[in-house]
Amino acid sequence: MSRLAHAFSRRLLLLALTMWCILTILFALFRLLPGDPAAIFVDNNMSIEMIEHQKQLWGLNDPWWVQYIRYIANMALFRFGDSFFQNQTVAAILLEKITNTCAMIFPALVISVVLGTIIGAFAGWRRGGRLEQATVTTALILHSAPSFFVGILVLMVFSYQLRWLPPGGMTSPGGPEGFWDLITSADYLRHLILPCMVLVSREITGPVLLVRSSMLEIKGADFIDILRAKGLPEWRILVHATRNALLPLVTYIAVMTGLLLQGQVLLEIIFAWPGLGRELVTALADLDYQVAQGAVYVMALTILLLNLVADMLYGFIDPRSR
Amino acid sequence: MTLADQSLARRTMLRLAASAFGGASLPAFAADAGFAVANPKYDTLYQRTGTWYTKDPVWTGWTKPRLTWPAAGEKVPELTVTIPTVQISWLDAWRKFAEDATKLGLRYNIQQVSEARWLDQIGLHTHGDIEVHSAILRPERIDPAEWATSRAYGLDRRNFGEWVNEQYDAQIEAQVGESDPPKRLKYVQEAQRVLADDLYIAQLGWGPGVIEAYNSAAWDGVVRTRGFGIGSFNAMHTFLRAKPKTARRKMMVGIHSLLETTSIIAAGNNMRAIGRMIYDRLAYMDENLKIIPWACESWTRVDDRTWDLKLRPGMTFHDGTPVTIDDLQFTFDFMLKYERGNFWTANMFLAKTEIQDAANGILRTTFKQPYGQFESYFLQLNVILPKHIWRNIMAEQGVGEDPTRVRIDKPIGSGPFKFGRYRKDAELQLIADKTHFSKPSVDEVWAVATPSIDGLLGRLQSGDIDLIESSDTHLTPSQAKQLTGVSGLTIVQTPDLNWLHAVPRASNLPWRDFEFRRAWHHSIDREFLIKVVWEGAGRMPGANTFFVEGNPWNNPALPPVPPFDLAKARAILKEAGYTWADDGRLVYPSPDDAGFRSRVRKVCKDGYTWGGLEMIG
Amino acid sequence: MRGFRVILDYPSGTAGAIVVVVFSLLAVFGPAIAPHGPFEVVYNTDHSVLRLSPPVANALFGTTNQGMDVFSQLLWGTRSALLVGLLSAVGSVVLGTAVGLASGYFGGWTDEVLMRLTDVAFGIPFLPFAMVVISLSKPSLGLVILLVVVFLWRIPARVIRAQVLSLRSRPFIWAARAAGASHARILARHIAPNVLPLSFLYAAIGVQTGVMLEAALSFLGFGDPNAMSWGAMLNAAFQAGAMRSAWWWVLPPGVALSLFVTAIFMITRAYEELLNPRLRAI
Amino acid sequence: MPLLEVENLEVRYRTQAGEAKAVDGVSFVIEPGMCLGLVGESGCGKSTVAKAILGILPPAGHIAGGAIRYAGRDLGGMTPRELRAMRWRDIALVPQSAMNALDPVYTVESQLAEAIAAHQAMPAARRRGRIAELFELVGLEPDRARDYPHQFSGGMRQRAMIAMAMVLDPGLIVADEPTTGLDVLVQDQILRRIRDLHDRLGKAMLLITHDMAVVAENSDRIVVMYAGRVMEYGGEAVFRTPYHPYTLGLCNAFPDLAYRARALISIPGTPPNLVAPPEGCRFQARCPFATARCGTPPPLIEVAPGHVVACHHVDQAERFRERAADPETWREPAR
Repeated sequence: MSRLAHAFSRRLLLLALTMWCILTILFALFRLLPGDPAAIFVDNNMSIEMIEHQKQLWGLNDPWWVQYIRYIANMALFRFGDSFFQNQTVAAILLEKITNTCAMIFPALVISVVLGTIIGAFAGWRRGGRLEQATVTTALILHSAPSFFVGILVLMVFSYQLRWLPPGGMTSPGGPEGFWDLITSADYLRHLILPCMVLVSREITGPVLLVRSSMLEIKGADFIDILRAKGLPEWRILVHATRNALLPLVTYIAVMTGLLLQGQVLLEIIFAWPGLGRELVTALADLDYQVAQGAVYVMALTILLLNLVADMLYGFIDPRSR
Repeated sequence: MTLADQSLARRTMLRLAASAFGGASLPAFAADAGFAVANPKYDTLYQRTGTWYTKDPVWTGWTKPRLTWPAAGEKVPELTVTIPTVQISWLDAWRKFAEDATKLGLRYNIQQVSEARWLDQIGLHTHGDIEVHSAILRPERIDPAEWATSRAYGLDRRNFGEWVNEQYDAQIEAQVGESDPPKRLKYVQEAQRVLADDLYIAQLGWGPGVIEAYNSAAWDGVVRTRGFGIGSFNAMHTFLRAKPKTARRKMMVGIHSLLETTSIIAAGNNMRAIGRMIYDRLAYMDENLKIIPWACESWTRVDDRTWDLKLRPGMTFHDGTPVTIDDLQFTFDFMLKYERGNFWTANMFLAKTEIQDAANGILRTTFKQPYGQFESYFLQLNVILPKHIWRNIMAEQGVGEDPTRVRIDKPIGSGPFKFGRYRKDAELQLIADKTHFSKPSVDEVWAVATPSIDGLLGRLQSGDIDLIESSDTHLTPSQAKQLTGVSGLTIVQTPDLNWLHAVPRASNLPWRDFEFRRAWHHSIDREFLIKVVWEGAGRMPGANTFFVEGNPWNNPALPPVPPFDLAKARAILKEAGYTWADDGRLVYPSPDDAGFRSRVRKVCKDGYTWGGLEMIG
Repeated sequence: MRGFRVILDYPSGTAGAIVVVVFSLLAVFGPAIAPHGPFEVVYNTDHSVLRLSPPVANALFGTTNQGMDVFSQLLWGTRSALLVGLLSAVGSVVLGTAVGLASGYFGGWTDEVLMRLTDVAFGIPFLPFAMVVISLSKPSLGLVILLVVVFLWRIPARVIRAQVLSLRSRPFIWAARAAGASHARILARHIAPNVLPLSFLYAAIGVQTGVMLEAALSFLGFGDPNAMSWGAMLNAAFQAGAMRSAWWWVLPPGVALSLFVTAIFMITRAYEELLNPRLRAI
Repeated sequence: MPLLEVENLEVRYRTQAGEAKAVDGVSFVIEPGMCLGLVGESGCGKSTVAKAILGILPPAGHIAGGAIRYAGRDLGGMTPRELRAMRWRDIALVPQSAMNALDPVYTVESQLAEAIAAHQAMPAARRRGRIAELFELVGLEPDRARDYPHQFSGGMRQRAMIAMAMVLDPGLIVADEPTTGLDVLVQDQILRRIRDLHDRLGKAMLLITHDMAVVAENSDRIVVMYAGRVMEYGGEAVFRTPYHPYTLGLCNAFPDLAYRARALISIPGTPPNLVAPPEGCRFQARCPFATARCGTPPPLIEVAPGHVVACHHVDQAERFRERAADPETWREPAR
């Protein structure tokens, strides 16, 4: 266990280092804000005194390295400041958006992993069948189809042509209030189906292909023969094989969540989902830089943390790595 | 005297805030001498402490060569046009203009930047040669100062081409201090004549048309407000007067821009329009843009800087508290105290208020100077804030001196709509206050955020929404055509007051040469913009003016826009001494061409006086 | 070349190769055979604009709301898509291979620094990061390529480092070093040839990712406004609100994108099996 | 009644080149308490025989003919359910390379327990007791049972496998190259354990190996296989007085055993292609004594009671034995 703790602390340190580098990049990027900060002097309605006051308040008269240290400290403590546009702290805005994003990602993730594992396991187990061939081909095509195009297609078909499902948003106007009421409502589920379907159609291919190929690998393993020779029923053997095949999937889920989080931007635009990705796009258009910066920071942090969790989780799942 | 665009002020604050948390720092620039202004009055724009053009290396780097006399055989430089990425139609039009201009030997460099960067560049006058802009109508923008001053007045920073025509400026200065509307109209019309005559801005097209679709199966009696259409929260007549045909008395409105905050002080334009449905404006406009009394029953002009406002009796706030003259005075005091130019600019000329007659609800407002925009601007923008809620709100929330930081989760006003449910970036419910004097006929209005035009059309088609909020989203004819087959939807077009124009950098070469400007005006295929890009939903501009036909401030007797005629343009250039290089590029007249030198020095057409930047050397 | 033959052994690899070759030809000759320019308006004989028209004789794939020929746009778009894909692939693989080689071969501090750099790169979410950079500067194809390179190099870097590490311990490297060969020589003669197949694999993956990312960015409106690309076409259709009716405008770029990406994916899978015979049984 | 009867067993594999006859007409019998050694070079089909008996042929392989009877019941005629019930309870396996024979993500104990649970209802406590007992039997510390396979050394894993094979007290244990990949000392220990099972517990056993020495030490009967066929079959006479040239060659490979051989001599050449095997004797291409007659299928000749040889030249065996001791004989293939 102490080796695990050591590995964990090393990973944590690396994470901090990585995050620091990313923050520094962000700091540098946002220093290159469009235009010339000196332009603040031009607003005829803002007195010089007020600008000076404001600068003093925000510490803009300090040398750059003082600002840099303060910036890093602020970010590390999740103090993103206030959004001017939204009259709210950036942290509160981000929290709300992340919740909404998770409300789309999480079901998609669970479905992709569970269904993907099952499909992949069967495809790998019953190798060579027409079913397996079909599964793999479908997975390859789905994997390659750009999600925004698929999103547009399903909207065209299910929403505009067949009118089965709503074209976007998280709820119908006047839908349930409160987060829990919302995500347990049928209305929300109806709105979730299309975006979730698109996400799943793409994300499921990862687990399917991954589990399938590790399944193929494991199927040839000696211990499977032994299990069979032991007279275990086929499903027990499948459980053994799947459990082994799942090992690489654990790491992949972290990668997948990271990808989902980013790819989300496109789907949130198409499906009018008020999530983190759409917030970022709006923030950039509105020059709401604190929000934009917070959003990128949070996404990067999430990805890094997920990777850390995956690594640690792997340690628990695979006894060999302990 | 200057009028500030509060969006600029907002961006200033944003940048400051971003600097604090994003770490931008302020580089120091060495002042660049060598620039001179013809009339010292205009020096302030370039040299005054606190302004920065001449201290900005980007601006000076751009301007200096353009104020230097061209050498013999020097080609007219590439003309830079900067367009925000979101404005796809502008780009479509400019591609054609650029193609035509090559036949004159002109090269365009069309740059597309993010809207953020575009706003910044035009604010800093570092956008290059041509600034392109379209009108977005708001009630206060019916006031002529909104465009005539901001886009062409020599001391306004939003005069992006730095055109300084003293005769024009005299008219502008006169109109803003003229509180008698008919007299003011004269000044404004004369200003338009000068602008059109001196060939500064080029109106590219009047439009695009205000085409909208609404659910006529469910609603009757939508109101078409001129220039605004039926679905604008800025012109809320439809939401007050439409009659439900079905049992559903809720009107669902798809809105493109997101609902970002419920604070009327901090809100952007869309939410502010909604805010003014919740809080009452003092005056409003009817569907023909005539100013009508609203929360103020009447107003009396005492002298050219004093008015008496009479509050409409019997109004109550949504929490049941009666609206009193104290509330009105409190609102003005609040604005006066916290006015930082980063929210409402309407109050910057207000000097003081005093209660004249508490029993009859009469308040006297006094301005610092003669004030021409009282009805069309001041009364349109101001609302009544409930004193009992707002009195100590700043201190209670500990937001210091910054009213934009006040959080108002459930706004209470006295307007026709009560604030109902709100889910950020998703939906907002407005519940009609049946006791309001405007007697709204709908029960509820829901604003449903839908960020893409495709989503809006889809929801319209599926019946999820009844119409689209039209402050910045109109349909194109082809979109309207897609919807024509849909049962229950009716397409309506409202006469529009919109325009799209281009502002050349008049203070710089080659634009300083009136003849060059004249030729350039002939090179623009406005018909392409209207027929192809706008799909026919637009008008050929009658003249180079901001006040299109149909606008109450229009001057019907203006010189027409120069027609698209490349041969003529070529002839003008040839006549003016321009030649063409072997590669077809246009070459400046020779340095000793006296006519050219005199035109460039004078900038303005004969008969007007140039007050702006002078050539170097 | 041996690689290619193996790819052709797989039916899916052959199909992929054919599709890629066709697209490459279109990228090279497409603009020459395109009946119109990417932004050229198609007029009817009565000089009215042929607007939002389904496929007809003088506009094979129909027209956009501005009366532009979808077929021609598709051909021009193929060129930008493949250009971005190719350049970003080359850039990222060169960078990634260099980092991987240096890191794996020299080890020690070089390795530590380069790998931490790679970790940082892995922590950067591409789309958000790219959107920020583009909105802070000016959208252009060059910038998109640069961003894709910055995003992509990390994967080949890690994989190639691992490969080099395993190569480094092989006897022939020891032998070469004992014989007094210089680092440069060992890298060039002994290690690089063993790593190149991997680089090629990641180049192919790079083309695929580059094309996909460019399309995504363009679709979000962060693409080069002066270059016609598949993503830009989809963006234009989306912005025009034509998604629900103008299938002829939406399908060609979407299908082209999917087809191209799938084709490369098939090739890379066939190629992967070549590199990793263990997979061949699969 | 014999415990296991293998009669004319034919196993074929589908390969890209065609069907390979991996096992072609192999027959042998194991009586209760007997240890049968199945010996041959790698790839001769001996592991395939084991897999066929256990019913764990890979998907590409199938039994094309012949019969396997356990206690008189034909395995081929059993339903999958009966087959499953029979496995491990009747025939257990000690596999080649225990390295990969244990599922890495389960504890050793749970894998043993699973085998019990699949066949008989037994309370968990008793199961644990049984496992501890077996661990002691094979010389492992019982409290290591809760470890994961990777925490065991190679030898320990193989012992665990032996314990696992014993867990249901099966009638027959198939030990398929049980010492592959282990170092010599450990090999010895493992073999001793296996011999113990046979000697002390009287377990019938099928011991598969390429090592003549191992067979010599442990087996009652010996089957020598080459290229899917039985070359020689008999008691210890098979290595004491071998008749078949291939057996001679095999014995040569193990000097302490080899018939008068002084040096380690290996058989040159490689086994034939099983997709299109040569007519006649399969060993002819590598046989230093092959003649034209070898091109016809060799007869099975009973040279002594219970000692069968598949060779045309049984009569010359004496000469072969002498010549086989000379390394020169094996220098070049006969043809």
